[in-house]
Amino acid sequence: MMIHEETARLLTWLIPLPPVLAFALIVLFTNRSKWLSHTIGVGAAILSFIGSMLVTVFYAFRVEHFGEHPIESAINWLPTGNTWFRIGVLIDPLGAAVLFFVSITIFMIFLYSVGYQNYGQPAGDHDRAGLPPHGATIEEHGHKHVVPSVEPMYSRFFAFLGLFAFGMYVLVVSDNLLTMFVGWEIMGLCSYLLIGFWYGKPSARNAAVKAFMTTRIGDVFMLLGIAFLYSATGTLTFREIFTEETLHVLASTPAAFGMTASGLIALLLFIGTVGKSAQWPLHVWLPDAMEGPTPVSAMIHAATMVSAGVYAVIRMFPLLTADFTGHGLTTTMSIVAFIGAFTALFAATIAVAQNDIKRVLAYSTISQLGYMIAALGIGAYVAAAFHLITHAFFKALLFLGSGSVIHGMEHGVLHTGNHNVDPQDMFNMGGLRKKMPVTFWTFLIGGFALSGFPLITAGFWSKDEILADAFGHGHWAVFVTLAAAAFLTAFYTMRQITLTFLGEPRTKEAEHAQETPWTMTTPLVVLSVFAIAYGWVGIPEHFPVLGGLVPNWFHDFVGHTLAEVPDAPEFSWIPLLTSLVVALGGLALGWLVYRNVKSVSDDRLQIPLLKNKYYFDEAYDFLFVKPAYWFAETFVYKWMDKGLIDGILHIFGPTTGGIGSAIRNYFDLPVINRFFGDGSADVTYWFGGKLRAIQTGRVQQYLMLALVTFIVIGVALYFFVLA
Amino acid sequence: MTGEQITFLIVALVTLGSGLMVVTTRNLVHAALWLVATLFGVAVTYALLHASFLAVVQVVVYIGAIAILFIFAVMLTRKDMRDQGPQMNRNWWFGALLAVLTFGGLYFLLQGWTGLSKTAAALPSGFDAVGELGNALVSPDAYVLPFEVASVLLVAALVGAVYVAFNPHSGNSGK
Amino acid sequence: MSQWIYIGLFFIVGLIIPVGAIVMAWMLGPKKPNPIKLSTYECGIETVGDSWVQFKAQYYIFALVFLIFDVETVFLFPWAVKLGQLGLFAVIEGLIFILILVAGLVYTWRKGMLEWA
Amino acid sequence: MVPLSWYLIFAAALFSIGLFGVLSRRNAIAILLGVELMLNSVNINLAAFWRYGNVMDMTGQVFAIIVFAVAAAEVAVGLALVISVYRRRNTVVADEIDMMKW
Amino acid sequence: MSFWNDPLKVAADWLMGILTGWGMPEIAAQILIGFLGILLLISVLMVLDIFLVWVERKVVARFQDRIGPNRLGPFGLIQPFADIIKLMIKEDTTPGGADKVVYNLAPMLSMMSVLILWAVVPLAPTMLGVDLNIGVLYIIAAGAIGTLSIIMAGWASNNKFALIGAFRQVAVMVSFEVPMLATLLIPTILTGSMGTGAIIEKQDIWFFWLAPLGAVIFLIAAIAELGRAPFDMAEGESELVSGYNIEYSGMKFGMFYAGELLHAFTFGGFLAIMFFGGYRFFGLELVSPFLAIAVLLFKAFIGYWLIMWVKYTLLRIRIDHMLAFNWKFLTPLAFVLLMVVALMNALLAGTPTWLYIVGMFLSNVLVAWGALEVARSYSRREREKVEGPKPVVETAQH
Repeated sequence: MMIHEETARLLTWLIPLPPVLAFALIVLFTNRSKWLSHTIGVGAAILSFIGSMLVTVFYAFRVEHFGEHPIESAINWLPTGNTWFRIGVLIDPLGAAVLFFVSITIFMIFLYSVGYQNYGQPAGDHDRAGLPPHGATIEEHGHKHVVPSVEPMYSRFFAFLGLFAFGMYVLVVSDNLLTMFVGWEIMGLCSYLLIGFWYGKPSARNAAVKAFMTTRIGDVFMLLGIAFLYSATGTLTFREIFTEETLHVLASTPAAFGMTASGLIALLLFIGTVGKSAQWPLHVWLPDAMEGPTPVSAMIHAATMVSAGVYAVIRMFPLLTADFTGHGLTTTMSIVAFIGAFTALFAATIAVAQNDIKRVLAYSTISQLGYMIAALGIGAYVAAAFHLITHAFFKALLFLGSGSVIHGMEHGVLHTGNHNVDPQDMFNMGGLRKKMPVTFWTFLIGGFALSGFPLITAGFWSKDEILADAFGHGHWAVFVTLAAAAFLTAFYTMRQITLTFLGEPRTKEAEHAQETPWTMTTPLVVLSVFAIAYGWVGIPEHFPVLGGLVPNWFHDFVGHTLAEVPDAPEFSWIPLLTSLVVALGGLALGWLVYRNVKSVSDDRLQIPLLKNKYYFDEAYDFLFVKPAYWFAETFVYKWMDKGLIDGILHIFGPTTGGIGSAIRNYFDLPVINRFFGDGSADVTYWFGGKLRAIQTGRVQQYLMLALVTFIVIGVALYFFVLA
Repeated sequence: MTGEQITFLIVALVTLGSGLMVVTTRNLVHAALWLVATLFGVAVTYALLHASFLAVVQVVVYIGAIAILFIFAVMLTRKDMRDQGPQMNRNWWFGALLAVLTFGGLYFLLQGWTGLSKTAAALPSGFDAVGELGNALVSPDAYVLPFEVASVLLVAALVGAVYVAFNPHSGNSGK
Repeated sequence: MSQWIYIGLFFIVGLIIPVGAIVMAWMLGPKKPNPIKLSTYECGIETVGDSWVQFKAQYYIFALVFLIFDVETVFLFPWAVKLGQLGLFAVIEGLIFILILVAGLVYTWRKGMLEWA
Repeated sequence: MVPLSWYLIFAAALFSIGLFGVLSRRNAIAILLGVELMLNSVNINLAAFWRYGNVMDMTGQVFAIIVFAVAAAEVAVGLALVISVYRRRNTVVADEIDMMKW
Repeated sequence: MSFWNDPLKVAADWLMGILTGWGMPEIAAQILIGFLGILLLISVLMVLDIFLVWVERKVVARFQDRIGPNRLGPFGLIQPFADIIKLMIKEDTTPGGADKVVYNLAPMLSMMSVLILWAVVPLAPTMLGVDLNIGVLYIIAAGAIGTLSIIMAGWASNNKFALIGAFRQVAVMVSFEVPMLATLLIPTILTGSMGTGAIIEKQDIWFFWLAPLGAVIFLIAAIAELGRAPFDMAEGESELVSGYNIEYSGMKFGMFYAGELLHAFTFGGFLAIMFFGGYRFFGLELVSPFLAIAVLLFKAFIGYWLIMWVKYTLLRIRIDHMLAFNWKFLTPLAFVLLMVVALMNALLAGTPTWLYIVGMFLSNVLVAWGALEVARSYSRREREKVEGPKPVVETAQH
């Protein structure tokens, strides 16, 4: 069966709509009814899912030459002078592949949330909106016991998820940078809302602000990039930018820092990705984002949203490589490759020393995203897209699995009543494979896929392709770094599995852990199928034995997004062996080291440097946060007593007086003493005193300041630029 | 000087005069009424520009609704804000300076612009401005999105304003 | 333009006639003011306090809702004028527009803001 | 015929008057009155450019109407805020409304 | 072209000849003629207004089983002139503490807001003051000035009752303006123009048959807009003495009073124009403009009669009920009706005329019936909340 082209086009427009309608409906009308809210939410997710499946599986994957004839449709949106700014939808092979996994994972998140937020359980004894549920006491057969309680803001959660899904779909289906950026920002907002979902917890609040502010840095640059691109080409539509002439013009226009215009634009856009995909040095927000409702928001932040960052770079790949001649990476590409490879290794080393089951996964995500970025940096377009998708599947699986583990552990915590036991600390677990068999097996599959367990898991094929690409094109540094990262990945994954599931329970809580309901396990099973099977669509053609059994469909399909299909890297034994060795070696080493570990003190990898994430938070605190506070308090604080304008007046007054007294003192006191001694100190002090507070809290003075600035800049521009 | 020019000058002067009264008069209700006069002057300006629809809408929206809203708001927040005490803040002279500078700047910019001497072409006969406006508002090739978004904006304003002004948790509600 | 001249004349004449009547009455009537006559009329009871009573915020809410709907109709009139020629699509656009605003009204209603009390 | 420049200068003057009101009045409601003047001056410009440009192109009028909507929204929310602040703090003097200070 | 076919044009041409003959520029002459014409129209209106005072008094007397004015002249016809004289020679007072300028301006604006309405009233096919293509909105704009005048009067009087009365009146007026705007959109949709002249031209079938519910809503909203009973809470005698005009006396009060009467009559006229074909009456209007005017005035008088009938029949409604009725019933209903009319109009376009009429009429009736059902079940629930459920079984046993 195949649907008609027109239908596909219409469906593409409709895909993002159900979640946003669900958001509106829940917020406006069904806030009170939990059942209605999740029915609407999940129903919307199903609708979008069906739409996406129709568009991808029943159209995009079956059409001949889909790369040349993608699903395109656009309408006029904003008048800009004489022309129109058009917005529209575009599903090309890349978009189809991404839409495929996005719709599946989003559907799974919705389903999983029903169970995770304890639908059907009684309301908690002391639960308050803004705090995680603490459990409810119920009486059954005459004796009381504690069971998990339902989330107090259940409906709100589904509303946010709906908005989030809308943002993601908009990002995927949009045909131009601006609407993509809109979706991007909607997701930024939702991630803020979801991380801070339990706003009663200070840590969650701080994490939300941190995530928002950090990604904002990237987004500002991204917006600059978009503006630059628009001013350079006059369009933001992908298919118009990626024509040969436009790219050629961009590639031959020199811009700043020895880069071409295309390079600079790509770099600016890439900085947005650095923020969104949590790449070094803007990676700090992602681990903290684990403060959100455990697995679901973690999954959003780790499997779907951060993928958007990588997706953006993949989208912009033609721009990134516009001035790439085939030998010798351009400046931008080297930067991308360096940041990616560095992040991959760097995050992997941190992950090794984390005890929180979610934080390990968070760093692992950063590391894997670094993989993809590095792959893009060396021009491995298809490999990056492939890894993006396989990673999304298995990382979603792992996060949901970890959520399931935590949920099971919370069960144990409620049972024993000892709330000092952290249900997320892996050292409190152990032996869970018997308590939670489904979770165990699916987690194992996910973990093996992450480690790149040879042949059967999806992760192996995608990782291998990146390594092969890096090797094949002679990017040795990248190759070695990524191989080392892969080794560490396998190691910490096995560490995690061993600590969590194998061995014997280390605490009473772990003994009383319980398997989670079907709404939570079903997504795990579904995703684990993809975590294995999705690898088979991308087996390289010349792979020994297996190669050619199944055609390398993925490479063929996604490759056609670009004007010229990139060549698959030639087969070579060295990267294959490397990936075999690192994956199996890492797994084995992890198991050997941790099978006997009984407590934290036995773990020799608790190195303070790694434990504290290379002190990045502290460094940022020292470098940025403290100065900002200092600036605010010292620079900005008391000046405002008097008001800004009064402040200026007060500068004039004392200045006049100061000049007078300075002249007097100039004759009275030794020049040297006055000038070099007290003078410098006094000037600083006086200046500081006067500039203490620019912030009055009074709108009018702000406006005046803004106007003064505006006038000054306007006059300056007029005379120096126009005239 | 033609009759239209004389009319324009009179209207402009009256409008600007009432505008000045809006920003200087001490009594806030008077200020609101002067605002009505100013806005009426602007409506007449629209009429001079042959923008009939805008002229009437100006009266309907501004005089019929916004001015009323202002007067209501003044009444509601009346208790401490009698006519005593200065009506200008301490930096009013700076504000005046900035306003004059802004006007000077705009004037200066206008001076250097060549499109000024342009005169308006006569309206085509049978030209139906309202109909054209309707076309522009609902045609997919024109402003249908702003049109729909405007309703969203209005609803947002309604919800926001109702919530802010009448949040039962915020202090005493009304009388 | 010419239309507006006549509208302007209507305004002028419409103002002249009442002004004339009032001025005439002012000229014809006696003028013997005294403090009692000029005092505020409250059914003969001494006035307590001044005329500034604290008003209910409700007045503001009604004016607010009115303002929003007023502006809405401003958008709807051009739509209504062209409706006959534009076909079903334009009708549906307008219906969406109205429905969104009615949703606002429903919100206000549900929040209990339309109660006088 | 009135030249275009008259309208533009008229609008600029009205804008500056409104600006003065916004910057100088103490009463928050009076500030909003000033904002209204500024918005109106913008609308005069839009209408004038519509008239003196291509009359068939309704962009100027459409934008003017949207400015009406924006002005309505601004007044509604602005005054609601003023009333809300007045209820909590018993003041409508802009200088005294400085809760947002650092 | 004879005087009887197009009197205005004949008169204007005649005057034009004279004035230009005196050496007056043509444009100035035109404006002067316009001025004179408007002055004539408004003077006639003022006389009509005086006559309306008599009508009102006579009618209310009949409703209350009295005779009404009967001493001065035949049927007391001279009585209103005596009233005028009384108002003229009353002392003109301005209460102390009042805001003099605003206080005196308010009644003038009130009267003006009514008079300028007649600029867009088409009296006859050839006699339309100003054929504005935005006539419908112009009516609303004039109403806005009236609203403003009331708030000015209430505020400037420096009287608590006046201020409260004005506030209530304005709240009611602005509230009911929403359904009124919505129903005014209906003739606009049906005509495809906002011009009052075009609306009448289009009414080969009275719009009443196409949107009967619209006409009813318009009438209700108009009554409330006028502040007449049963929506006259603002001037509830027992609480607010007389509402916003409590401090007014003499001619200034007369302005408010006469303004209200003329306003009511004008809205009767607009009801006729919007829904009952204006000056049209089976081709009678084409015979002579004077007949057309007579038809219009007759229809306006019927509208005015309806308004009076409602006023003197129904009890005053409490202000909270009034506003609740508007916001929770009339406004949603008006918008639903608007949507239904817009939709039906589009769907039935191109069908035979009889089907179109029947479809429109039935859809209106359906909406009205649905609304009444909703209102009924709601009021039943309210009643049960107060009285408890009805003892159905007991009544059956009797």
